[in-house]
Amino acid sequence: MPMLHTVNKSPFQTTTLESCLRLAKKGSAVLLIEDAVYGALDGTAVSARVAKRMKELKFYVLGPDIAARGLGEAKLIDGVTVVDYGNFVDLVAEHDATQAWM
Amino acid sequence: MPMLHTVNKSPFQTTTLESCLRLAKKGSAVLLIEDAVYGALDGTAVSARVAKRMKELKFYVLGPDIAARGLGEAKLIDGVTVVDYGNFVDLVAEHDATQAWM
Amino acid sequence: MRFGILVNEGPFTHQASDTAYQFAKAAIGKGHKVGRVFFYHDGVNNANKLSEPQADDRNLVALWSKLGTEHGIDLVVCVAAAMRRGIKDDLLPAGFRISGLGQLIEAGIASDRLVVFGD
Amino acid sequence: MRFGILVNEGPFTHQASDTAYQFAKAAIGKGHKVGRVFFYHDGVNNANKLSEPQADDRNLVALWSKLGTEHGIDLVVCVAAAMRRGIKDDLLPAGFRISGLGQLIEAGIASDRLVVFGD
Amino acid sequence: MQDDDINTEGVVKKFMFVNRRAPYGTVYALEGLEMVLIAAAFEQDVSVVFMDDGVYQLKKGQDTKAVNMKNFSPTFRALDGYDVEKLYVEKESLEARGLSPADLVVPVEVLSADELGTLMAEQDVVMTA
Amino acid sequence: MQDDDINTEGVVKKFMFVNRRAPYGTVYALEGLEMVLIAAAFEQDVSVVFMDDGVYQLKKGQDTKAVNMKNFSPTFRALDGYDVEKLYVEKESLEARGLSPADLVVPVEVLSADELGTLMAEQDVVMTA
Repeated sequence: MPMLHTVNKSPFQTTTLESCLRLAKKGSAVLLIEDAVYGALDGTAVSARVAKRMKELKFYVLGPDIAARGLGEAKLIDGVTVVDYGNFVDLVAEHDATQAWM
Repeated sequence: MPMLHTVNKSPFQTTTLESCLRLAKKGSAVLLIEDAVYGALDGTAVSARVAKRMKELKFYVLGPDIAARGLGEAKLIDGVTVVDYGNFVDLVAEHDATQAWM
Repeated sequence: MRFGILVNEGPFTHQASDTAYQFAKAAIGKGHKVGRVFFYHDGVNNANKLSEPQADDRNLVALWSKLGTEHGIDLVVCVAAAMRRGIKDDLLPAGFRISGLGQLIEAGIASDRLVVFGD
Repeated sequence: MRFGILVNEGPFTHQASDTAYQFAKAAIGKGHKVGRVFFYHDGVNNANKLSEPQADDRNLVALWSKLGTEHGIDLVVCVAAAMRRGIKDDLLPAGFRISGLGQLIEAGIASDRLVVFGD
Repeated sequence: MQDDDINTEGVVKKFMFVNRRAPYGTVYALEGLEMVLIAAAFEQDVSVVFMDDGVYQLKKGQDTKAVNMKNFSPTFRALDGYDVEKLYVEKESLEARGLSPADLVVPVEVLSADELGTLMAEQDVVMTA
Repeated sequence: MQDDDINTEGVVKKFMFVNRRAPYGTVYALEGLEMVLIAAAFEQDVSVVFMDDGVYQLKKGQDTKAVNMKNFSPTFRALDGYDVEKLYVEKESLEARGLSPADLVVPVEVLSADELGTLMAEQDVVMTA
């Protein structure tokens, strides 16, 4: 399987997510963790960044980080899958390599 | 004198400079230090951020940080003043308060 | 599967150490082997046993130490990064050791997957 | 004029401690008084005397200690932030002391200017 | 050594605490809140600003069990008891995140960037974390 | 305790080191370079990427005297001696900063984001700092 990219920075504050999405190849997966989970929310000024690559990349978001930030009930961008730490491990195992965008 | 704003983040990587420039009032000063000195360079994708507020704000950039990053010969945006640590102290003393944008 | 983990930030200031810990625990829970956790940059500050968070907060230093000793994880602190930051042998909790950056590269070679957590 | 300085990051990882040090030195050189430097967040790591950078690198812990003792600057490490990060009295270099966050607010009140350095 | 040659008794300054960071990803939000509480104990004229990702600190419904961290958002509701009543949120930051004041754990005053800039320029001390 | 139950002798993996940070503002650039040197000593197949502000690490003419820090940019010129020959710079990052390869301390291969992404996807281990 192709790469897993993890991103941990808020897309409102840094250009980290943009850099990841500029380089990530079709078919790879992007897991939003820590402050990057804000990038999974629908209806924000940056939602389009994730939405526009939804057809080419598979997007995941870490549920524990979503819950911690009070976003448990928030509407996510269509197609984003919520995962837990165990699924995070599975994603790393299923992909050939992992790259951390920080 | 009005406020002195210091900014220490690269405008290519974070939105810190944008936030500072959104809030800084006409007549105040902005000092670019550390990785924010890249914001003082002419001819980059982000030069316009500083240039467009040049008439309302006074811009300074820390010379030691410019030199460290190999920008001693680089062309700065017209109107940006290069200062040293002593001038940094003077700027803090001359303004009523200092706010650090990080 | 064998995992290697790189932790680039100290406890509390950045979530990196928390996330890495949760990842390591989950990997072990799923029957994987976590061979080595390498602490680099400010990550070396995870190996300061004097750390004493408030009673209602998690103690990351103790958590790593316990996880490492219980599951035979090699917890390695980079010597060069540790020297700079004043992390010496006397400060190390059980299960941690100080060694060279070569241990990180070796973990990259020996592990099926290397996962990086930082700022 | 009387300056207070707040340092929010540790040595080496972020330039904040370097810039704050250069600022303090320049202020003293211009005849100003630096009353207090307060170390908060990871800034408390500037007070670990075990820090031992390479011979050709600057030693920020030693530089702060020297500047503080030579110019009577009150170098205060936040107790709550220090507890979390394992910075205890035994680790403090000369000129540093551990105290409460109130010392920062007091510096804000007593100083003509308070300047913040962080990440 | 102690910097006690200045009598600060009875002096009240305008202290502004500017929060620009999301909670939990870094400790700045939590340790920033501790600064606010102490400033209030010193009976200073305290304003607290939430802008950029700092507005997320006030988001309702935080549940930190699964990340094993302390949920400190209830403390914002206790600020009132410490006489910290000036809580400001930047309108532009709120809107960019699709949030409204109803999403926040405490009542706040929403100010435009322009208004907030004016308030900032009136402060004696601006603390950032 | 030691993780020595795996024989790594003779195993060569593709290691990529991705540098996205400016020098001096943080230590990541310097400590990242130390990782590259060790990987080379282990005779791995090492690629080093400079993108985003990481391209500034290679800027010519660095003079760190006034900031009292160590100028580590000459070390990039020594990488060749460690058999680290695959240095890549992202075209988009370079152009956004108004830089050209002539501004850099070492010869590099300039790749587009698309090409760099392809190279990244071929790696066994990707290290970031």
